[in-house]
Amino acid sequence: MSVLNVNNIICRHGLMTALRGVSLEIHAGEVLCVIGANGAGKTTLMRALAGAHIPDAGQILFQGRDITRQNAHTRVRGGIAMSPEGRRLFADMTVRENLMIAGENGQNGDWTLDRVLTAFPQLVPLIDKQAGGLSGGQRQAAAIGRALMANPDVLLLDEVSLGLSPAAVEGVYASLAEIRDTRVMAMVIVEQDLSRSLAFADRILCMAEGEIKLAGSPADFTKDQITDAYFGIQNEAPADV
Amino acid sequence: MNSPDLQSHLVARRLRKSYGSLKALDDVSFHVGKGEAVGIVGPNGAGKTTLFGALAGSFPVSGGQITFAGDDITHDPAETRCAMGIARTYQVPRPFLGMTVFENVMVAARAGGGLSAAPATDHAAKILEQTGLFALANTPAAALGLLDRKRLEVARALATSPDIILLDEIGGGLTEAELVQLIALIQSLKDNGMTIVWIEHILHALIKVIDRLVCMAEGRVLAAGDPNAVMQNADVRRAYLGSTPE
Amino acid sequence: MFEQLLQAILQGALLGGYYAIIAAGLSLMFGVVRFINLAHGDLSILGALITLSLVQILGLPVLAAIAVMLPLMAVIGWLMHMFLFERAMKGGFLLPILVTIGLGAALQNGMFGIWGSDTRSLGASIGSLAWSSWYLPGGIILGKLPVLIFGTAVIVIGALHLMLKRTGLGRAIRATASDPEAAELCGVDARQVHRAAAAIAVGLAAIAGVFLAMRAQITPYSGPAQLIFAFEAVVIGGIGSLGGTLIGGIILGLSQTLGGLISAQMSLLSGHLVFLGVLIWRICREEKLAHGGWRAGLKAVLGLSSKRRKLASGDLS
Amino acid sequence: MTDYSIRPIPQFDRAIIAGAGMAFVVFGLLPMFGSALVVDKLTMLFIYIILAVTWNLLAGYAGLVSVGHQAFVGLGAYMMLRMVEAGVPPFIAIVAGGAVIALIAWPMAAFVLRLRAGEFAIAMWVLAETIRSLVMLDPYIQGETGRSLVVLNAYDPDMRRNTIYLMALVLAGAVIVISYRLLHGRLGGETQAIRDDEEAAGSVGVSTFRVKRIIFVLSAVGCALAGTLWLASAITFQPRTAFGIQWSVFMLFMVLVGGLGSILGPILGAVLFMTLQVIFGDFGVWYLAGLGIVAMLFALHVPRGIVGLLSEKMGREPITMQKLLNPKRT
Repeated sequence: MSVLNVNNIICRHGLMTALRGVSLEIHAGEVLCVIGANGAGKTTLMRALAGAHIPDAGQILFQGRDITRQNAHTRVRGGIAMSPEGRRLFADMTVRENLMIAGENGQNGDWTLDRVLTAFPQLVPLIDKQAGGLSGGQRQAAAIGRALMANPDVLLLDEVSLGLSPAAVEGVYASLAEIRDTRVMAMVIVEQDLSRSLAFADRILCMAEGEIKLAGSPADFTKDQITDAYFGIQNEAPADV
Repeated sequence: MNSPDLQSHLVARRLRKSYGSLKALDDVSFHVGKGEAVGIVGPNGAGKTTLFGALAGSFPVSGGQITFAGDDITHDPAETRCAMGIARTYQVPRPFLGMTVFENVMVAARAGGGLSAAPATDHAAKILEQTGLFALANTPAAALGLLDRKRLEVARALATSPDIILLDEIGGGLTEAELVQLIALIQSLKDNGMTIVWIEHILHALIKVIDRLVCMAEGRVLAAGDPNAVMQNADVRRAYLGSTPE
Repeated sequence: MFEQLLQAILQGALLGGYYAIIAAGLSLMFGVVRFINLAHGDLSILGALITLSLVQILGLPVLAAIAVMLPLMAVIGWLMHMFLFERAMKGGFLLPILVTIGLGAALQNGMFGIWGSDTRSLGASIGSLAWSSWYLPGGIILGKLPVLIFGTAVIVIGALHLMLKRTGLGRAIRATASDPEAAELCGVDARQVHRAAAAIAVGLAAIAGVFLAMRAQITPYSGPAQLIFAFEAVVIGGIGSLGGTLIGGIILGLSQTLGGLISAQMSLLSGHLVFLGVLIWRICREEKLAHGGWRAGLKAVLGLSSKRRKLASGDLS
Repeated sequence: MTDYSIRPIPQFDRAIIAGAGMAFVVFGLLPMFGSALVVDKLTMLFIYIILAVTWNLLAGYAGLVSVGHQAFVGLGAYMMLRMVEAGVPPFIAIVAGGAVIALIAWPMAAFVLRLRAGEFAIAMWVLAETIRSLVMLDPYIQGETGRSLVVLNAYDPDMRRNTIYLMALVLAGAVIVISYRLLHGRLGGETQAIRDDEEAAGSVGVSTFRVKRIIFVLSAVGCALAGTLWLASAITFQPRTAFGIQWSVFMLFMVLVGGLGSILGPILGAVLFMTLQVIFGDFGVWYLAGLGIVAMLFALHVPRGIVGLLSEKMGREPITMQKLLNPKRT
């Protein structure tokens, strides 16, 4: 059953078109990884799903209802939560407060402060520290935890491993794997680490220049197909890189 | 082509810039020789645009030193650096929206180029011609499309008669034909002796013009040198693609 | 002499409580909504005049009048934000200033039209509180009203602080202040939070207005002066912290009463001078950081930069 | 290479400029047949024009909204008073009292121009209050009471009225012409560049602080001249009126309603303001409250004012500073 349907959305940033007619379907409980080079439109797609960027055309259906023009906070209350690019924690508030805000304003469910701390044990000693002072990995854990606190049906995670040390990436993905394996919420993950995406996702989506170039199960593609789609090279002479 | 005989023109030593606890620039050293063309690549949030801001004087740095043609310019404001010959473009174009294209370029020619009215008009007209904006000279900048705004960024920077031009992602969003024109323009600037530093995601465009490539990630320089060698560098591939797929 | 000084210090500190209340509203709007409301002082006077009318015309007890007036003013704040400020904020930084100064002019003259030019005071309606004092050893006289006002200020600011720290609304307000979009992504309706902040800010202004009317005479044109005091307290104390606002208010109160020891005219002036001093110091410090040293910074402030410009030699042909 | 030239001033604009020139001459001859009342009202109109044009220079072109420029109105008047007391002939003091304000505004700019938008606006207001308090410390001013320019009573009333009228006319004309010329030159482009995007302006070589300072000082002098002229026609100097916030409200009203950031706007705004004052002035405070509401409505709904509406009708703005390039294919 598909929980989220995106039909041919177009998003512009002022004069620049960031998404040129993107359609996709997300099934309940599945993990979808979005990959692609800088400027491919991944973040805009995530923001459009979360309601932070209202599309200029097209339609978004959530559990069959049209939410295209719904604003972000209403979507959070309806069951779509995002950990945005750059984490965007509230720097002068404590980790606990960061988590509580989403808990107070999101859906009710079994993701509570305790459960988030069980899933991300690295946050336990930091719970009353200011979010501004955390390291990259801690921030990411807090940001994902914050999104989980809203008890979403669809969890959107932008740039999961960007800027993290390998150890921190391992930690975050270990926690995410547990959530994935419960198969309760759908996850859409923007991930720069290609092999990580291929290993973690049920499906991958490769974007370039505001369009989906490749979509399907990781097993369906060769490494070259993915790398080419990644750099937006289509049947051109191979790049020098 | 990090040839030692090239006189280093613009040099940044151990630049640091923090926003709160975020280190946008973490000990970045960078140099470009006179007449050289250097490309900068790196993932989002690598600090490329911050480096440009620091070099052009858009904000004070938290530490480090910048010299231009031997002068310490670390604490000079943007306008002084512009008058000395450093011009920049913005990644998201920032035209003066209340003015026409011609007026935008005129301001740069007069203020940054130090020209008086008549020569500035000639200079501005020439640059409008060169950047393909002449037909739009009297159009209000607010009415321009993205592509023309990017052209205007370049035109305005050129109007200040710079020694060195810092180009920030001017190729993004262009069609292949437009990209070819852009590459030709930048190549001609280089042929005329202008020093070029170019941030660009479109690698195949970049590689046609540059002598040297710098790759940044997380506010640091990962690798610098021959473009092909840099792109083969394991750190660089990891920063771009994560670990490469097996 | 020493007694007089001590007396002035006490009075100044107590006066600071009043400034802190009106400044807290301005600071809240500035910190959360990033909006400077130039009609803040006039709204404070409006609150006072409404209370006055409720007491003197309808014969309500003062506390009851305040209880009626406060929700009314909060609703006015909410509606003003909804219909005026939200629109103004979309138009860049010019429009809020233009709109709120226009609003201020409309309020001042409108209040004059309704209530007339007479100076008014609540002093007569609060019985002995207006003039009775405690006599402390050492000849120190402590007015009961200033103590009450200061106490209320501490309670109001403390309550506001607790609200911001401990309640869901408070967390939503702080989150919105720090990053409105991230707050939206956590399910917070940033627009409603802004409206709530405006309502609280106007409520605070109104409380301050009532206190002003209790301890002094007011006219429909008293608002601008209150705005200036509030702004001074906010800048002296540092924007964005309630504790700072209280301290800023106290410093302003102290400078005014201490200045008042010299002459009546020096009272307001010394407050302004302390404010300007803080501002100049802040600017110089910023320039020092930007230019790498006090000397270079000061030169930059004064426009004496000694660097000679070279004209670019590169030309393209 | 395409040949080009700078496009000449359009016919319609030339007609307006010629009309303004003729109006100037007619106004110059008016004292010979106009009644004392008309002369007084027009003197006030010219003062308002000076205020509106200078405030527009600051807010409309440089993007600096000050609600404290009454500081300079009051200071101009005060300077004139002091100069006359020191023996300077009053009609000379009208100009000198205004000009000398540049010496105060120049160092002041060093600090206030470093403040951000809203802070600049209120800090200017605090400065105005501070300066008023300082002026009131001068024993000659006698605190709130103020002082009158009694020397002027020595002159024949008609001669006095007409001289002040002509000076106001000439100064208003000068303020208009100077700001027009200035904005047409290099400074105009630089000022607008700063208003549109200060950082980008710096990056193309505009000395942002220097330009803002020049505009700030000019606007201060303009307001000070309005202050001296106002004192000369009103005779009495009261600190509370001379440094009153109402000057800012008036300037704001005229510029907003006429058209912020246009050449004609403030002049049209001043004429409209004067007209409203003559018609509705008797309604007192309700009239003033109405001004505030109208200013608010214009700011929200007609941000480009009457000139904006005119431009929409005509398809272009009358009397712009726009420089247009005229391509002639060869």
